[in-house]
Amino acid sequence: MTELLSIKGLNKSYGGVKATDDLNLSILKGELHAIIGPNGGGKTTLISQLCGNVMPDSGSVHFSGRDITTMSEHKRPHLGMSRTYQITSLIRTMSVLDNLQLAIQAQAGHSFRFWSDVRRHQIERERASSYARQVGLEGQIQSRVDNLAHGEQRRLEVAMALTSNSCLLLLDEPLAGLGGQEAAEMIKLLDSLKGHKTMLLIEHDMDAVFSLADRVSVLVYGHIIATGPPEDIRQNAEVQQAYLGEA
Amino acid sequence: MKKLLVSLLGGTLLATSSIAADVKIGFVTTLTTPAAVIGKDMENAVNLAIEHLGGKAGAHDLEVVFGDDGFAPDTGKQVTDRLVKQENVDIVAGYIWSHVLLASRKSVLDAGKILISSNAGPSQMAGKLCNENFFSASWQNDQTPMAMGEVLNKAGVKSLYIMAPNYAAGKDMVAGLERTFTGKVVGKDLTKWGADAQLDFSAELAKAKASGADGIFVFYPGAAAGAFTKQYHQAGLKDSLPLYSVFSIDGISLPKLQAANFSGIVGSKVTQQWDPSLDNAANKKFVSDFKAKFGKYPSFYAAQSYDTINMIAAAVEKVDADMSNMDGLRAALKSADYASVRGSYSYGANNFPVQNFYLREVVVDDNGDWTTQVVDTVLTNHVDPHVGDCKLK
Amino acid sequence: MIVMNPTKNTTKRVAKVVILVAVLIVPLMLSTFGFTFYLDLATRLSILAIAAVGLNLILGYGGMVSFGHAAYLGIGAYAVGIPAHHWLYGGLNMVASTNGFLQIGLAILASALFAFLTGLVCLKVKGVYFIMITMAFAQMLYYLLVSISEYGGDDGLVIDTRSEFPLISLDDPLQMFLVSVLSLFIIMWGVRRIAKSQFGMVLEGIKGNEARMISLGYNTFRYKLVAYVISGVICGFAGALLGNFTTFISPEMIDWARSGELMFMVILGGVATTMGPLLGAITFIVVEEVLSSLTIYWHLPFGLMLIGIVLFVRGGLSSLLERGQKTDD
Amino acid sequence: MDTTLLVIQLLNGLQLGILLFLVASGLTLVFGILDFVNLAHGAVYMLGAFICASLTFVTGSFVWAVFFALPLVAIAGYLLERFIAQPLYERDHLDHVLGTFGAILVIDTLAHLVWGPAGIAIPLPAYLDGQIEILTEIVVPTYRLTIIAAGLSAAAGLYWLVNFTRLGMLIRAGASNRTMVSALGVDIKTLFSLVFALGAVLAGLAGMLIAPITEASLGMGNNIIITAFVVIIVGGIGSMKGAFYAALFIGLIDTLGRAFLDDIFKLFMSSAAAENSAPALSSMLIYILMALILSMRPQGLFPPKLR
Repeated sequence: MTELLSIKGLNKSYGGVKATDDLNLSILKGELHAIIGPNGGGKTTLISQLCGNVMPDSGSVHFSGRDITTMSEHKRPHLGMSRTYQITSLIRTMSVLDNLQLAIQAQAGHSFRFWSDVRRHQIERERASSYARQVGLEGQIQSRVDNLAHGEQRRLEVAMALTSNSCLLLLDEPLAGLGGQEAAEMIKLLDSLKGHKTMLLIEHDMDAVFSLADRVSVLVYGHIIATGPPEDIRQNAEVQQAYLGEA
Repeated sequence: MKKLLVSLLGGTLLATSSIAADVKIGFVTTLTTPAAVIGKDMENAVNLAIEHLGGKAGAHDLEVVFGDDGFAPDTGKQVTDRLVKQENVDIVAGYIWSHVLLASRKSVLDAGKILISSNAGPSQMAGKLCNENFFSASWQNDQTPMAMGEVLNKAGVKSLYIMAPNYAAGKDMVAGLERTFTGKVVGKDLTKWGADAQLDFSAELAKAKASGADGIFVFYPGAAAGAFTKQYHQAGLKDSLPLYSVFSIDGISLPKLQAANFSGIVGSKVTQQWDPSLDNAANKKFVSDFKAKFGKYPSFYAAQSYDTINMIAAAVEKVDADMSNMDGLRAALKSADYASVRGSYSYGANNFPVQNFYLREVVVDDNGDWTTQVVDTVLTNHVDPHVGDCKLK
Repeated sequence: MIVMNPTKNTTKRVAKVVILVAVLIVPLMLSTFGFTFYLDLATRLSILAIAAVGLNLILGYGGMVSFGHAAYLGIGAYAVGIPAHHWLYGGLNMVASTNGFLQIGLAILASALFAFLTGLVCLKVKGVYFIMITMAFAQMLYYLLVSISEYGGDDGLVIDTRSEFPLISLDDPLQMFLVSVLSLFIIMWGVRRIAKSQFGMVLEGIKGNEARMISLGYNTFRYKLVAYVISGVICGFAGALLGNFTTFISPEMIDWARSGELMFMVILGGVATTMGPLLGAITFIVVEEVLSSLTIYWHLPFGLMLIGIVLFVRGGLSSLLERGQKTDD
Repeated sequence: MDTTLLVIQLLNGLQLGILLFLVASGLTLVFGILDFVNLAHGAVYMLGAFICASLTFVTGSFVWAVFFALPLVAIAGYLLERFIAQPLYERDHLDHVLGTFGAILVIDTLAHLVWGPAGIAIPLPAYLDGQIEILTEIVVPTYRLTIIAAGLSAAAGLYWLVNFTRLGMLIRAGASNRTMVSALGVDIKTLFSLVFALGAVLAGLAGMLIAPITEASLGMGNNIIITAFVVIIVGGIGSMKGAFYAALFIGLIDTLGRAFLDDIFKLFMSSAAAENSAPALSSMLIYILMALILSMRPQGLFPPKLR
């Protein structure tokens, strides 16, 4: 398998605190790579640097062989990477369909079209609906995001990441705050995407991680202490210590 | 909503068109913002004049409609438009501020009506922009400081520091002073003016003091006068940097300065074309009735407003309230044939008064109230310097 | 989604049409009966409503609260006044003209340029910082104009001749009114189209969640900048009309208090709605006119009214008309 | 430019800066903790000046007047909070702006009705009214130094209150995390009212201190509120430290600009041109400064760490 995302010697510190400490990681095309680690381990900071929201102090990030270390955030989705947020980040005042349509349009060149009624663009409306169907929101397409249940919002997050035809999805705790039934649906959804997309999954739910991931990396204090198939990680003494220490 | 709109509009129509008089005078002044203190004085004087006239010019009813310019040129123009178009007044008068008058003049003159300034006297309107339908009941901005320039020359002031607000009249005042003052101007500050005028003059006063000038000349009308004189007093400049001012220490600011007991002001000198102590019958009646009614000395703003109404009344009487007789009206106004509180005067080619200017001193009257008193006549039958630019004959 | 009872919905649609028609017809009726002053009032109202519509594009739809939009009114007005001044008094032959097309072109160009340049700086900051920096730029322009004594400085400039167009004469109050009110209707319609377009949707998205729009791949800065320039141009055009209407311009026009008034019109009427800016302008100007003609203390009831509307009418006056109207099809 | 003048101007700048700080600190408290944009803050400043002026004539002493006026201003602040701010906390900033603008109009007009349009001059007791020679040849009005001293002690008191008292602890906690404070079982409503009243007292005090110089006048609050906003923006919203440094900085820049800009201009342009452009540029200075600072530091000089 080829390398899709390559992170080398990444560093980021806030004040004296190193959030990312000489981090090296390589994501292979087509795999679902999970990152686990104790709270405050620097997982979200890592995602932020990958998607360009935060610039690293040093090190490099390559995507499909291209150096994207300092590329602006809004340019990266066009290369084929998209993200979801740990805390749901949607346009709450707009409908499900509008959210999806915005996500679709983001990929389709510029949006400097000032005149025709965008909500009558049948082709895009139809495409947006199809993504809603894919995550089981077909009954809610006209609802404002405000009015959705939490689980539905989480699924919309994922759907918006899907619209982009991205090859890489950065998923920041998609299961956060979901109850049993909702979590199961999300896991099913992620499972169905396996093989079609490369996914970098940050997740606390160990059962989900170990059932979904092809490989797992453990991030402690901004540093990857172990990478490997799930069963190896489960056995790893260092990892257990890190977790037990935290608990 | 439409109903509301219509009823609101209807409401104003009713409210404004209920009284009918033979001659309607629009009077624009400042009734809000701190400068309203001047506008109030003028309004009082206008009402007093109407009362003295018994509400009539000869046999004809007079009515005055006041408009508030909010101390801003565009608001002033708006209210002028309303007076001309909606209230349909016959004559528009008033105007404290030069920039408000300049903004509003076209609205009145284009409508072919008479415009009378009760205070503002910008140089443009005495020169290039003079108009046969425009009359001043006050003075041209340059004149009073010109008189002060003469006073300074006589007093042997060799170097002078100047402070004035940065607007039309402020610049005219400075220019006027520089016309006659023969000494050296060692420093000049034009400070921010308008609704959020600068009132802390510490930086400027420090500069003035450091300049080592023989004296300081200021023009701060209205509320700013109180602030300025107080800071001047607190900075202890009374002896090192004597104060010479125009339009600043007057009937408006004196009661306040007296209440706060800024005794440093007593004895300071100002120039003016009018004074409460001027000895003529009209003035005596005006000053005593004004004092009786409003409990204070009238300011020069009040005196000029009182004159404005009397001047209009005399003209209206002459044309027998035929307001379409413009030639007659203009001739009557130009004759200045009425009992002015400043004594008799005449009009120059540009319809600005040709009149005397006096040196006055701040004194304490018999009742212990602070007022001013004439000590000298500085200029006699003085013609303003811009008349040459005026095309009128 | 709130589903409205269809008859009620129709009533509200009718109400909107009635308001639009009334804005056109009532002043005409009043002027025929000799109350020409109300025609002027309606002209001023229409012009300020245009500016409010322009501001609403960024404030309402884009969530960019500009506290300096009176600057564009000033730019537009000076773009009429300065050429007219030089035409009359000589100098600066390049712009000296009374040609209306040239003057309005100048107004649009200058506004666009000012919006573009200040936008480059302002749009880097957010929230209250944005509010204040837009005000700062307007204040700078204010003091700049104060210092140019050629154009009257603080005292302002009287525009002796209005813009000249073939066939129409702005000196005629009736034509001035018709030009203003028709411009208003066209611009309201145009902004409505923009708001519903793909660009408008992006703007709405940026208002709702800019971080998300960036991570979706939108260069939000560029969209905001374009909206900011369009908004400035609309206000600049309104300024050109205002200059022609008042025939007097002064730096006072771009004082922060004036920018505030524009903002209040939009908020009062209801942000991000088609009718909001117009309703706000109507309320503001009619109430101001009525109250100020009754008492010099009119700020008291006016202030109480503002407070009352904020406290008790959420979403501005147009919420009374638009609630439940905003639907996807 | 001689040193005497420079020292005097520096003192004047310091005095303006301290007054700005008193106004801005209340503004930034209310803004930072309550997330409330209070345009009417300037109206409280004006109220302070007028109440103090009236009380000066009642009590016969400016100092006693300040003493009695402060609680009255606190009450005014409380009423403002209770009837206008409180119902609007949950709304967005635009509603705050509109509501408090309405409040300005109401308060200004009421002041016009109560005190008239004239404005009131406040006499100072003799021991404040004179001059002090602070260095040889450098004489300044005593009262200006009094303002600086009073303002600095108010700032110090505020520093103590915020950093070393339980109320201050809650205020700081409230600034960073509102839900946490209410989780602590603190009555957040009362805390907010207190903060608002405190802000009002600071603004009112500033109004009282300036009144003997410029007199209490209508609209005086509207002049300072914009500058105070510039201060808190430059300093970083919610930051007390930022407000303090920015206030002094802006006070100095504004004063020195007015004092020396035309002399500087005269070095390289005609004196007529300098006289014309210097006042304009000195008025523009603080806005240019703000734009520059914001374009480099979009959160101001001292952005608070947490929100």
